[in-house]
Amino acid sequence: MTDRTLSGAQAIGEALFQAMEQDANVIVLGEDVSGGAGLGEPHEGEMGGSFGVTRSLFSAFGPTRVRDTPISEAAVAGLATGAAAAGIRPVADMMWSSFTPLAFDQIFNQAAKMRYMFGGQATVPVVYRMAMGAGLGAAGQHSDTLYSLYTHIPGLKVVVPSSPYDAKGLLLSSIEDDNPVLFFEHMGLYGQKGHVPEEPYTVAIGEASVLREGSDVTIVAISMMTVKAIDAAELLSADGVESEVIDPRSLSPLDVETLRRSVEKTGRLVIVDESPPRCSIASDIAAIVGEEAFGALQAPIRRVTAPHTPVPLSPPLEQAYIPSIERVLAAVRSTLA
Amino acid sequence: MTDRTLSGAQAIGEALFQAMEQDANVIVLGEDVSGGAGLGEPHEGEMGGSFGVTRSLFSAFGPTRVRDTPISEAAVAGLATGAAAAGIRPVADMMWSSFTPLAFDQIFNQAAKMRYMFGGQATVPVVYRMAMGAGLGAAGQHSDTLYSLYTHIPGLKVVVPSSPYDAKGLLLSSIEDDNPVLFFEHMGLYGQKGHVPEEPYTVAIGEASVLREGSDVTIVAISMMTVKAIDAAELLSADGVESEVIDPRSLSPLDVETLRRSVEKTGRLVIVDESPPRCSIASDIAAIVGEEAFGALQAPIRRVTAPHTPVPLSPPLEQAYIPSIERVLAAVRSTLA
Amino acid sequence: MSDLDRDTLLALYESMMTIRMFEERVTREFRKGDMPGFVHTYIGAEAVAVAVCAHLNDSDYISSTHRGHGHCLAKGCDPGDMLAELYGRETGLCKGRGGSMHIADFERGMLGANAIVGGGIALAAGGALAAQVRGSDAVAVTFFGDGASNQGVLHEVMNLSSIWQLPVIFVCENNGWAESTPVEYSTSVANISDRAAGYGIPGVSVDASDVLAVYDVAGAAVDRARSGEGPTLIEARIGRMVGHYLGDPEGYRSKDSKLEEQSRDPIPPFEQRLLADGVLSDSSIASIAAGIEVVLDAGVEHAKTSPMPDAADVEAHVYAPVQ
Amino acid sequence: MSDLDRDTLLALYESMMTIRMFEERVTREFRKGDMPGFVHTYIGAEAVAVAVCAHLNDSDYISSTHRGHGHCLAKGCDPGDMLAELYGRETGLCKGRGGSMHIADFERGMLGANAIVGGGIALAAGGALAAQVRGSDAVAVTFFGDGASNQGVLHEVMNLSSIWQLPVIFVCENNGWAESTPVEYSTSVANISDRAAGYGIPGVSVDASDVLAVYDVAGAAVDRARSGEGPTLIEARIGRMVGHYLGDPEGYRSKDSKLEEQSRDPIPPFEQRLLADGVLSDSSIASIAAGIEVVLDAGVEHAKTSPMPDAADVEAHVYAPVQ
Ligand SMILES: Cc1ncc(C[n+]2csc(CCOP(=O)(O)OP(=O)(O)O)c2C)c(N)n1
Ligand SMILES: Cc1ncc(C[n+]2csc(CCOP(=O)(O)OP(=O)(O)O)c2C)c(N)n1
Ligand SMILES: [Mg+2]
Ligand SMILES: [Mg+2]
Repeated sequence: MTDRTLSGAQAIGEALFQAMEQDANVIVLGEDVSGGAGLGEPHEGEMGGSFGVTRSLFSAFGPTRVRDTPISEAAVAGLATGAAAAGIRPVADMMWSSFTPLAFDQIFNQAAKMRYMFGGQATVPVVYRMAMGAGLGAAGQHSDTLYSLYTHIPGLKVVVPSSPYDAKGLLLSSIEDDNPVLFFEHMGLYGQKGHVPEEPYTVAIGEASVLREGSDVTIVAISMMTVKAIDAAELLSADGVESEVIDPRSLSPLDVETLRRSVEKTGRLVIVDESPPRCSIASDIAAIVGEEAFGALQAPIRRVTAPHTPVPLSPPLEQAYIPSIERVLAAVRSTLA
Repeated sequence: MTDRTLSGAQAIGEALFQAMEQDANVIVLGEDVSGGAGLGEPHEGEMGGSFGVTRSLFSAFGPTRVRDTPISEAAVAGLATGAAAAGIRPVADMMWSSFTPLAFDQIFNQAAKMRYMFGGQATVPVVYRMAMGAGLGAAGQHSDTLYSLYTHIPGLKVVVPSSPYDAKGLLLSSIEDDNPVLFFEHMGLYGQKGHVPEEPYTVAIGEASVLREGSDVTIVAISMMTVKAIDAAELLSADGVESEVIDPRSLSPLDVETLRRSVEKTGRLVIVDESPPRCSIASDIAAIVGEEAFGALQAPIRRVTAPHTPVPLSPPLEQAYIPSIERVLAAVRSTLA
Repeated sequence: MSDLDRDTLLALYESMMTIRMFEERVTREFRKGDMPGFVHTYIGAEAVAVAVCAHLNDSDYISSTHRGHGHCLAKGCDPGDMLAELYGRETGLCKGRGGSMHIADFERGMLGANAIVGGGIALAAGGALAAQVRGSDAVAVTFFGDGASNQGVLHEVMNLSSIWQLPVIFVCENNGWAESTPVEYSTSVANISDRAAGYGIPGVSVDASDVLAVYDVAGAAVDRARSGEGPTLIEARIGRMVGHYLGDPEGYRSKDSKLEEQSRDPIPPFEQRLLADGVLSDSSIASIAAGIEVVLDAGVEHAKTSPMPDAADVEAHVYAPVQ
Repeated sequence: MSDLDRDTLLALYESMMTIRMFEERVTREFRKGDMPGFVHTYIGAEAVAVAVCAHLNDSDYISSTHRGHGHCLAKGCDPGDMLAELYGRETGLCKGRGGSMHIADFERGMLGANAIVGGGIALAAGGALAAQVRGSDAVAVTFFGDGASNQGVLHEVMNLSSIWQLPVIFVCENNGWAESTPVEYSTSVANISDRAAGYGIPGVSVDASDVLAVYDVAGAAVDRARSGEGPTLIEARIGRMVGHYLGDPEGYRSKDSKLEEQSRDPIPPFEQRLLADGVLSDSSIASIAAGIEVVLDAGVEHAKTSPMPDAADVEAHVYAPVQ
């Protein structure tokens, strides 16, 4: 039991399956979420979305609750939003986060604002799931992270799991949540293996996870940058530098308290984030912690981010785009200099 | 001559007129930019966009170069982008920045990325003009600032003038610029009066303007928040506190040098920004200056922003939404405490 | 021609008059200067909201536009709570957060006015999707303008609603204008309803100066939707009797063309007909109007004496609480 | 049937063969594992790009899709520079920054492949707008799939192009599938070309296993556009002979249905016809293939021996310099 291992993709698929079992109001819709499902019959070889995550759903829950859609991101997000406002719990598969700009009005002007503008009467329990991130050579129009954009927007929650365990628990929380949630699944998460209990469980949105304790420097890493942060921490440990590695797990809301407390202890902060730097979550955390833990800071807060560029195709450029362990090490060392 | 005074709306209209006179490749398109222009005949009582800015253009330049459009933001932005890539210089009137989410794919995935993805072959000299900001009671779906979102996006330039003089000069620079420029016109700018030379001139994108010199604290204010910052500075001066007030004028690129130098002098920074706080330009400037001028900082950097909410209608709430002089004063005082 | 009973006819008339008088009152009050925001009145379009919503009940959904007062009233929203909303009061339908362009009443299935042109279309179809998933017989109606008909989302939602046979009715209120832009210029097809063919759904244009004609067309569409036969596109043709918004100088149209549009007022012919048929009399007309006036007086009084929201609450209502 | 001269026929044939052999070579090379990214081949669709682009010159614009190699080659892009791009090399058409899904060649009016489904539609119409503003007789073509036809932006751009009479041709490559989703499921109309009526423009469906049929239809549309008569929507029907992308397990369709689609290969019937008409002979076929093979060999060699971009240049080419 305790060593039951799933991939990130399987963990997410299991969360969807269990959420649909528990609550008949949960539906899944999106391009190719089954694949050919529209033809009506459950069938072998379902596509199950771009990464096979939703493969088991159509056969189990049928065409009313598992819906392939045309390529119409605005309609998919918009119908999901409206259906949520009308009382069901849609999980919209947006495929890649880079495609959400086509649905941006529905998410930004409608889903996010509805509750506030209507004085609290609207409840909009919709989840937009999406793959994200560089590393597959998918280049400019597929590889964006975009969680920083959504974190800017009041009314949305933004969740960025970095392990199969968290992915399952956070997705179940997201589906239960009465607010619109953007659920970001990094490429690197799908193949990652980890312990995942079989029974349904939740991981609270808004609680950071301390992946490694340390007293010399705090490294906050977003989504799969946690892997680089942990690797860097091990290398630094060999040099006698003990890093505290924190995964915020959700960016909106952000667990400021855990971050602040850690930096008050370590006096140093490095943030590792795969998005471009400007108005990013890296900047945001730096600003917040820089303000709240000002007195404790012994060195400038360093941000290790992607460059201010779209994502390039060519492998050496793509590798230069993604924050590297070397850059994390250099940043940590600069705070200790 | 030197005391020729125009409103912000007039200054912007004059820039458009002069750009169109100078370069036959400049065209203007958008909903109601003339108003009824589609009917073919120049006519009295042109609408000239939501704020009359483009009123003089249709009669002077005719229907080929001044085009009313259907309500189709994606098409308007997308055609402008494609036309720019094909060598002309469109100025697309997006009306209010809150409507640009409908065109977000065209701006984010196409215009911004085109040059990079295509290895430098594309040149995309398009300007997207838009009104923004709270204060008119236009509420949730009209009043967003959104410049922070666009600043996050590599490949775009983001310009936020705060005076008629700058508005004219920056718009002429934006139209001459070979990159996609988001040009944000705050509600409060349209009615503001100021000195504007008649002849065409440019104000360089990427150069901040020091509106007031001072040695005790630096106040960076975005767009019309400059007015609050100046007013606060005057009040503080009466108390013997001398503020340096800086208007970055463009957010992407950002004139980091001017900000850094000022904070190295004053040791204190307050940022005033009408957008919600998370992943905002306020956070971004705080992160950058916090890193670059770490040694000089004598107090935590304070951000005075809108709350993390959509824009409310009700006047007392809308007033609570917009950063107030009182909040600026409190923030400055907290840095001096 | 509809063969309607007296009560239904009277209800239609009274509902149209309520909207007209509400909007005239709002126009007057707005001019006094203490109503915040932008206001677009529904004057001239009354027949559409009234005739369509006559076929709906509280379980049915509608989504609306920036010109949403008529839809609210026809769907049963309380005029006083609406007025309080327009004045930005804590007692308003949306606690003063939304105002005229973002007014909503979820208890009546009114999913909101929408200040984004075309913004409500997908939301209503989402309501229809929820109904279909739940297996209920609720339907959804989305109202939108001729201008909105050129938004891409309409295309996407009509296609999706068609392939899923969603119980949704697309009601395009074609008043000939989008702000200052005439529909003949903006729209590449003679009848907006002709676009329905591209989605395999019925499309029909109706002269909405005739409330009973709209009633019939809407009834058929609602019946279709309720019985699982899928969407319909209705183009309701109206004259834009007033400016785009309160305060519009209307420099873009001639007095003559405005007069022509005003001549398409749906109320006088209906009133004449009901008088001729003995459903109304001069005195019942007067008493209906007087009754509405009482409601409006009380509503304005309620609105103006209600408290403003507390500035300290600016951050309330952004998120639903976690259970 | 077109009454084409020998040279034109041969050019069409050679162009189709170039695309086919290019894609087969890419398929083989991709399987070796050193080509980065996602690749979607144009196999089976050759007749469309070739027959349409035969009417275009370098001043004309096209915008393309994620499945863009055929459009590039038909528009005259150099196969070696394309291969270098696919391999992410500094010598590639886009200096290795774009790869297969974002390949472009502005010198040939090729405004880019587009990894956003529907992303190129507005861009091409923008090219047409630029041509109209300049008063040139250039035209623009946007290629997109059946899947893309349900994107809202198509609706907006068809409407706008119609009211402005832009010189743009909408070419929908209907291969029956969007990834694993069949067009019969996703699309609410029997013929995608039927949607043209909603925009007041001509719409025509053509069997694109017949290159000459496409040639005629495209010629008429290009002539219309060039002479200022505005847009046309062409639906080109093709079979999807291969998987959606290289590596697609295709679990969603049966072997039989795939075989049926493969039987709609446009090349064999054209080849047969040219053989029968004496335009081609067995030996000329062989020598054309050999000539293409030489080009591809050289191209692959060029690509694989070209340098990768320097990682230090990751930040180059984001912004055009300020003059
Ligand atoms: C997305 C968006 N674009 C533009 C506007 C500005 N705007 C408000 S109403 C309007 C005209 C709408 O025309 P129509 O849909 O015909 O409705 P009508 O006002 O005629 O009832 C416009 C352009 C907006 N609110 N939202
Ligand atoms: C906006 C967007 N949505 C989804 C995708 C994922 N995707 C890539 S190709 C494709 C199918 C496209 O189908 P179609 O337009 O018919 O072109 P085809 O592949 O059949 O040539 C999808 C859904 C994408 N790239 N962009
Ligand atoms: Mg209208
Ligand atoms: Mg296809």
